[in-house]
Amino acid sequence: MSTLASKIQEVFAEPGCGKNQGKSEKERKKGCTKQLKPGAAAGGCAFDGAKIALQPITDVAHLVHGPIACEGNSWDNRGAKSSGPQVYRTGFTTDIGEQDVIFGGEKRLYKSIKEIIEKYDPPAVFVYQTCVPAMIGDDIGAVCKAASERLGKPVIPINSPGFVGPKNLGNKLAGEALLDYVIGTEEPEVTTPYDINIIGEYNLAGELWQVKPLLDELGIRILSCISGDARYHEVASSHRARAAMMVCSKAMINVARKMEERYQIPFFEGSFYGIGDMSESLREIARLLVERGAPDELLGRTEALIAREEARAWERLAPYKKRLGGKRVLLITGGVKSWSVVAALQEVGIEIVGTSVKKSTKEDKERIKELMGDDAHMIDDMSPREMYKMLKEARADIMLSGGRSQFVALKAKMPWLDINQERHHAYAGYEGMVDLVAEIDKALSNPIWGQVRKAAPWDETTWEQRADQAIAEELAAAERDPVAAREKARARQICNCKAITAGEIEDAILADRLIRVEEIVERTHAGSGCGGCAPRIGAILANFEAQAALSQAVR
Amino acid sequence: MSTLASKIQEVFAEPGCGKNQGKSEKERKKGCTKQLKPGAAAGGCAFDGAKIALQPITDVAHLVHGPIACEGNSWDNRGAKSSGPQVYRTGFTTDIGEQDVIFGGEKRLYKSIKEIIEKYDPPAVFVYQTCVPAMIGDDIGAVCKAASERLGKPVIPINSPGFVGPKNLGNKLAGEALLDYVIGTEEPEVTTPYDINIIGEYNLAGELWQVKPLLDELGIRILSCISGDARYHEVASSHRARAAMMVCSKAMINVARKMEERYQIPFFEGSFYGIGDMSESLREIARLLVERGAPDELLGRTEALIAREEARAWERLAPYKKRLGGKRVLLITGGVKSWSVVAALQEVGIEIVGTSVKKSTKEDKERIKELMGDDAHMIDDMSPREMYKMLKEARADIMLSGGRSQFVALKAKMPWLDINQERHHAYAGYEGMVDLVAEIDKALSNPIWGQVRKAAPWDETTWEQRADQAIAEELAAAERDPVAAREKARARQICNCKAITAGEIEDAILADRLIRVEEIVERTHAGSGCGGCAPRIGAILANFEAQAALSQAVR
Amino acid sequence: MLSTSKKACTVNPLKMSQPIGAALAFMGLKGAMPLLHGSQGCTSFGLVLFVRHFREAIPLQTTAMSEVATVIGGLENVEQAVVNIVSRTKPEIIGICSTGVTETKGDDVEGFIRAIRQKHPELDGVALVSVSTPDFKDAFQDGWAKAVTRMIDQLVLPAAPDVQRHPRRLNVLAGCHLTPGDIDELRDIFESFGLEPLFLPDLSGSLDGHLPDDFTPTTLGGIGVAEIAGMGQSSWILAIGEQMRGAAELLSEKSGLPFTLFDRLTGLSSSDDLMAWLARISGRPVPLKFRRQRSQLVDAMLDGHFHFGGKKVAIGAEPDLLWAVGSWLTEMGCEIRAAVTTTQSARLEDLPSGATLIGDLEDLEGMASDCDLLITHSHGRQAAERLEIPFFRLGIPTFDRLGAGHQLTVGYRGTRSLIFDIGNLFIAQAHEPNPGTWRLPEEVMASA
Amino acid sequence: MLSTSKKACTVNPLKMSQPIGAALAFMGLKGAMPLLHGSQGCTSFGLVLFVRHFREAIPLQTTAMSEVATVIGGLENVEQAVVNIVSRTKPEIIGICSTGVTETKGDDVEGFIRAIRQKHPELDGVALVSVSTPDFKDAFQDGWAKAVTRMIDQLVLPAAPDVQRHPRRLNVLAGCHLTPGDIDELRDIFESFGLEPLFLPDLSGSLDGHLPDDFTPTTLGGIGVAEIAGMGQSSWILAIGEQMRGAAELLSEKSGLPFTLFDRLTGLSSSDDLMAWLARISGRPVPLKFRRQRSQLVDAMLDGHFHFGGKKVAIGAEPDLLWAVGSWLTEMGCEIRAAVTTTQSARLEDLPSGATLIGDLEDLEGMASDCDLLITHSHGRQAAERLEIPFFRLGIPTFDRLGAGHQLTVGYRGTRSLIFDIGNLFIAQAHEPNPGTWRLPEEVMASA
Repeated sequence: MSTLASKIQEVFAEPGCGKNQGKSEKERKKGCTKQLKPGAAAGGCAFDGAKIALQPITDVAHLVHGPIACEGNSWDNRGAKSSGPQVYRTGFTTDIGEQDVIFGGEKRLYKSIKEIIEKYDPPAVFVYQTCVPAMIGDDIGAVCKAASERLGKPVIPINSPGFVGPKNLGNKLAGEALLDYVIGTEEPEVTTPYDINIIGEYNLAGELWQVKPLLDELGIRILSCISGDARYHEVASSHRARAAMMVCSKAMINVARKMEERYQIPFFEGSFYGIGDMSESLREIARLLVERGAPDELLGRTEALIAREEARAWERLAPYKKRLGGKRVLLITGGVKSWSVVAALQEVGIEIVGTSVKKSTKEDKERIKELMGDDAHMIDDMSPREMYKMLKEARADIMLSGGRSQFVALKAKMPWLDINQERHHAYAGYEGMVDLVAEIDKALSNPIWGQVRKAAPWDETTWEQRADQAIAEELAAAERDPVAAREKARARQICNCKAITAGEIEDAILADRLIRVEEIVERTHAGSGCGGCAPRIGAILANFEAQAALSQAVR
Repeated sequence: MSTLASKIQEVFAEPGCGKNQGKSEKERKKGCTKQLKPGAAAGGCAFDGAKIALQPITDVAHLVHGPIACEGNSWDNRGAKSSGPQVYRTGFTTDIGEQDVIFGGEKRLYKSIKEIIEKYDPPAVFVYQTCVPAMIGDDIGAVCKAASERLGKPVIPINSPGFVGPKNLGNKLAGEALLDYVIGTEEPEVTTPYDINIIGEYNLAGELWQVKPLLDELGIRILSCISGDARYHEVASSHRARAAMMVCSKAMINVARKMEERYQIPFFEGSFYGIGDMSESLREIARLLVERGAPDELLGRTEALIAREEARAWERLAPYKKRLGGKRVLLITGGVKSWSVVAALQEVGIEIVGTSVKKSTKEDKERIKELMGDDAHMIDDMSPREMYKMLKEARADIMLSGGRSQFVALKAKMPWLDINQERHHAYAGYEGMVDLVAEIDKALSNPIWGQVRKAAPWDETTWEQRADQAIAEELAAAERDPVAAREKARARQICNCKAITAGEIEDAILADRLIRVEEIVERTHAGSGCGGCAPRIGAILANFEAQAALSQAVR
Repeated sequence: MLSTSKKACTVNPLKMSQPIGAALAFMGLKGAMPLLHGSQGCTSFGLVLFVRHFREAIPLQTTAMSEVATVIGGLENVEQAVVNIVSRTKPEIIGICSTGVTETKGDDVEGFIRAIRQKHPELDGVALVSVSTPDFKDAFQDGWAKAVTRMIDQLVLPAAPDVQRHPRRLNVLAGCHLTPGDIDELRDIFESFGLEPLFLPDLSGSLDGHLPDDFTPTTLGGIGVAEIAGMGQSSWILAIGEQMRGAAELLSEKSGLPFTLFDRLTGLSSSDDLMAWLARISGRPVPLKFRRQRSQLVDAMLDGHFHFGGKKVAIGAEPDLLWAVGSWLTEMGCEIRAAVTTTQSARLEDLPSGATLIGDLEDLEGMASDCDLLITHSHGRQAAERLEIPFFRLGIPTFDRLGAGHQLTVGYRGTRSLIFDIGNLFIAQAHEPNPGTWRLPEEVMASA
Repeated sequence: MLSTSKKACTVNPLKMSQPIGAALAFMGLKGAMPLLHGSQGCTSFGLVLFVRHFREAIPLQTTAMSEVATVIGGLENVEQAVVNIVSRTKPEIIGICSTGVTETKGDDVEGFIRAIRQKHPELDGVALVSVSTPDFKDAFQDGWAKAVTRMIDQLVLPAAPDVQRHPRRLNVLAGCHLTPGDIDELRDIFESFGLEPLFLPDLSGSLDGHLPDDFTPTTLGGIGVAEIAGMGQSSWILAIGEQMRGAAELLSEKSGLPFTLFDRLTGLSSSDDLMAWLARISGRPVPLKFRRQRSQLVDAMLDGHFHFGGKKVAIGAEPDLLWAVGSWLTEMGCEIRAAVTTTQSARLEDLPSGATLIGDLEDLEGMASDCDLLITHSHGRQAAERLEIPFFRLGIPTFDRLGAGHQLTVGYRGTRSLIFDIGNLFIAQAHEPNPGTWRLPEEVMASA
């Protein structure tokens, strides 16, 4: 088994991951990434994921070994901010040509590393492997080793070619590279009892800087952020931290866990999103530091700061209560972000609604979170009529989602807020929460919505009205001939991969009294392909619940 | 006689003006400004002239007392540059309304001065009188005096309403205001034997800064430039200079002469335009300073600097010789600038040609300069065919003129260079001469000329070709019926004011063997109205000369 | 609420004088020579202003009133000027605009014209239209409006009761807030509905920056005197801008036609209204290209609204331009923090703005300190520099940029291009965050 | 002279890969779904790039090749992808573009298609066009050109000898340097001559930022497969951009028509040539509006040349865009100090430039130090900041400004707007003089 393959297996078997603990060994080998479906897939590759995770190290030259597509089509389009060096925003690639494919690209790679060091003199060069050189057998590990020795600089191989899997696999492989080649290779100038690592925070839109002033005030030093606004030296000497926080879901769980294992740095999972989570994270950081020997008084100071900042935040949120009371936010997001913002949004009177779920309870919301999956690309699949119907049924006023669904939402003339990694606004910490609410308010109160939804003067009706009519007609038809309508609805294919219809799913639900999407997937195999239909399955389930509730009410 | 009227008479009688010395008293009373012709006039008014002359004083608030037209239609459109204060670029006006016209505007004027001093605290306020308040009898002198006393700042009345005459009268009235209220009212911190005044230089496009480094090097201090990049205090203490240079024709001859009279500051007339004139001006400055007691060695240093800078200039001009050799420049300019640039242009191989004069001698050029008059607005009167013919006969490659004729020249698809006060390029001193040649080169070598002169694809011919044809046809017609053509040509009205035809002028030339335009004007009265036809008279004269030359050659 | 600045001294004027507004209106007529009855400086300043804005040779003359002439009255000067202009430039029409000087004296220009006509039968073929435009009253836009009203009064032949109307002819009374490019765009729109628009005035033929085959010392292009005379026989009157209401009422009276007034044509709903009106009067469906343009505009609004929402804007312009662009900006989610204009306009009472003032650029600058954008004519450049905020040039004069005459603000396309141009200014201005962006306030730190 | 950068490492790429160029070409077809045969990342990067540039939802799919699939070959993935796309989105055509991964393995996509067709008769109504576009060869523009050539090869029906030609139909082969706005403008021009243009590809219907009445997961707008099939019956072929030569030759062969190639449509003379050609083939005079537009352009050239003359420009763009804009800039009096492009093009040998290089933005930045303007796509922003010179965004991707899809560079109007936009950048950049501007050089002072 190649190094890469074993590395991937290792990552799949990550014991730090709660999900893995419940899996059989076979399941674990299969990996936690869903299988991609040709012709129906979306989302980035493992190389993309590795680059996302490491590029925020600002003083490093990030060199992509591959044809022009991998770097040329994508460089300088991330929002990770730097407080100093800009070399991380420089696009370096070997841009291999046909000759390299035939004769191997290692020589070009070596020369490229040499040119970079001569011209830019970065503290390290990170070399990213991509599919084509992986196929032709370029050994970037060997080249990096040789370059490192001969050129006297760390040259770090990141072996995460795109075709091994999706983005989140790439995140973890990037973490492995840090663990293998970077972390622990240098020593900090000084250490303090207040040194922490923050793992999995990329400083998108400068979010780290929404949190850092609080840590500064408490005297807590970020020894290394992995990898937002980081310097190579900081990451290399991060093994001397007293504690660590792992943010942003489990993208870099392997780094946190292995650093605990190797360097005895305890860590916790936390989030900077939302007032409650932010406070909890501060508390945890303080607690871990005190556990590791920092003076007790840190705890008291932390609580005082939390109390003060929470009060300030609520005070600033208060004016929005009147404006936003009763507004409904449709949250379309995957597990990427911890949506503890929900509580804060609710506090200003915003209701969070889920896909086609009329009245969502907290439990519903939990389910929706699971339902949506990565990047929620189901939105892409929706016809505008379907989307219109969904929004209408959700009675949502605004949608929060990743950038991919932006234009679908906008074309449906729906206020929309960007919460993906290309967003321009920072939403972390107490500051970010206030900003988020302000942005929601700004989006909702923009007067263009009334204008763009108006019918053109040559149309008697808007398409929304036509959609209403079509929906009404469908309902009427269903009333006229309920059996035919029912059959038509049941015949609708829900899972395209496994060709499962709505009827089959409904039957399974009724037959086995299924109440969770996972159960349906297991029973019917719907959703076991690309997974893209999970929301649709969820919607069917929700519909059943609503009907059940309705029958109870009527009864 | 009012103060203003007597002031105007005084200016008209200015003994420093060479022309006046040859005039009868009656002629002098008439003034040296030509009478304007309704429906055929152009150019600015006396107020405009006063503002042009004084606004370059950069730290003063320039307040225009009048209706909105005077300031609102014209502010912040001059190119006089400041090395510091920007208050001179702020537009201040009383913007008088109907109520003020009925009840008088003095109160508003006083309040305006007060507001300005409170808000902007300038070292002085200059108040410009305009026509309407002059008509209703607002006494700005009295208001300024009262304001000055009560507000404790110099408030200077500039009594030069538009309707008293043209721009150049305004220049002189502005000078009178400086003499009466500003010069000699303060004292310089220190004086040196190297202190000079430069009078009549406005630092357009920063031209003073093309000259100043040379004076700096020689240790000569500009005690006051009147008024380019000046400060109020400098002008107020300018009476302590040892010598003065008066530039820019005779716009401020009264200031120079009266300062000599009152403060014994000798002056000379000089120019910064052209290599020779620049050198001559430096020599004269040095000579006057040495005469007034500066050490002799200044003369030697000045000569050394002149030698060095002339050599540097010629060296930098040399490369243009090849590119510009044989190019012909049509110079359309009045007496505003001293066109000693001619020598320098000729040095790089450029030929200077005059209006419809095929081969111009130095004498011709002198005459053309006189002919053109202020602003050369004759260009405005030309039909494009006439202009085309003129350019063609002059075989000119580029036209240098004021901004007013810009669009006429451009529409005739003729390269054009701005040499008026709105120009963006500075042409003074040795540096400026090199820049001028470079700009001519840039304009000439621009490839658009070939393109814009090409016929549109739907036209078989360009209008230039059609014009050629029409001219040829006229010639042919003249050949077929010379008598009729001759009569037609003779019947053409040259002077519209006095309704004098070409024939009458030709007859006068032949009868009395006139060789100068002035003689023709005196004899036929053509050109004694608005004076706009002087160039046309000149053209007739030139034509005669050419014919005479031709007859001689044929004989 | 529209209030007026209380200062005695105007600082950094926004306003231009009304005679040159009237003069510009005459420049939208074919073979015209505007003539300012005043001192030569009045004309010279106006000339330079227009030359620098339009980058064209500008026909504009003066009666060259001297001090003496202002005292004895200007008959002789007007006479000489008219005679000279006619003999030198052979115009179809001379538009005589009074100024402060001649209004202060009280010259009876109409009386002068009668006297001149009697004395000079050779002027019979030349229209002479005078308009009273003292500099010390009102502003540029008023001068334009008065000139247009006078043109209608003097030149339009009253429609006979049995008039044969041109079935597709549309009179368009165009306010001075429309650029030559706007007029071109509107002509294209009207013609797409099969209508034959007659613009009064029509700057698109004269000042759109095209290159004539031959020069004339008067205007070229523009609407002819004969065409104006026949406006009574059109089938519709459309007035654009509140400033045109008086002119529209008069034309309505003379022609027996009702009129429709659009107070602006910027923005989606205004453009929709125009399309609906055109479809109705022409009896034709809205052409496909406008359907696409509308949809492109809606798309641009959706893309652009992120950058407009919540932005604070300070804007200085003449009333109808302010109304058009200011209203549209609020429709895009901007907050008009401060608006300054030059003269009274009923319409402006409705502008949603923090403050709307008849005032100057000093007033505007004072209210714009925390704004994200300044919009006004080129004279705003100094204020924008001092405020260190982006600056969008709008209106006359725009002397420090190319293409002022082609700037579009009307219709779907014009609105779309405004979104791109202004939106990109906002984008270019976006501040990059830095480690100090979210620094805790001093007083908070102190309280801890 | 066109030379090639000699570095091993590309720094700050100008180039984009050819499969996404091919994919974009398919987006100019109606009911199309472009499909990249490669790893999912290939598609994801392309998708994000186009979404950010056009600000539209972009149809683009992937065969989602895994590591294992690349080893055993992609038949199954292509089959699944095609079947899935058809069942989910019902396209008229799927454009299959290979990538580096599948070209390295050597997948025989044409063979795959034959196999799939045999197995899936339900796909009979769906056109499947494949194009070989390895990432490790050529660039974006080449991918576009190859895709168009393959469309002609696969979809155009050869003209019968006795073909009945559509008398006014004009085939237009449009290079990828034309924006949707350019296509719109050209359509308007051609239609004004009474011609019926068929653009291949036609991005104007699909990516011009208009708002559809209903969404489709495939493209909307664009040229239909049936229309392409009938291109053999048109009367003329016009190719725009040197990149279209191969496609034009093939279409010429299949249709029996000669073709005319315009290597650019930017600038006065190029636009004149187009007008002359259109007048000739249509037999109609040039419409009045273009006469006015030409004269407005000439006027803009005269007004603008002061600001362009002698300016030093560095420009980075794909060959045909570089040729169009670079040639035009030299016609305006600019000096092209440095030009960088992405791939070979015969035409570029003639570009008057200090240096023309197949290279990257590091090369361009290195040569641009004393330039007055940088022109390239949005990735040039870092270089422009470091160089502290004005920056004009041109080409794909333009992700940090609105309106990229509507940027015009063709015809009289497009050239005029370029003069205004770039000229105003030059004007805004003009340096104010100060007392130190003409300070004497140190060595001169020392020598005194």
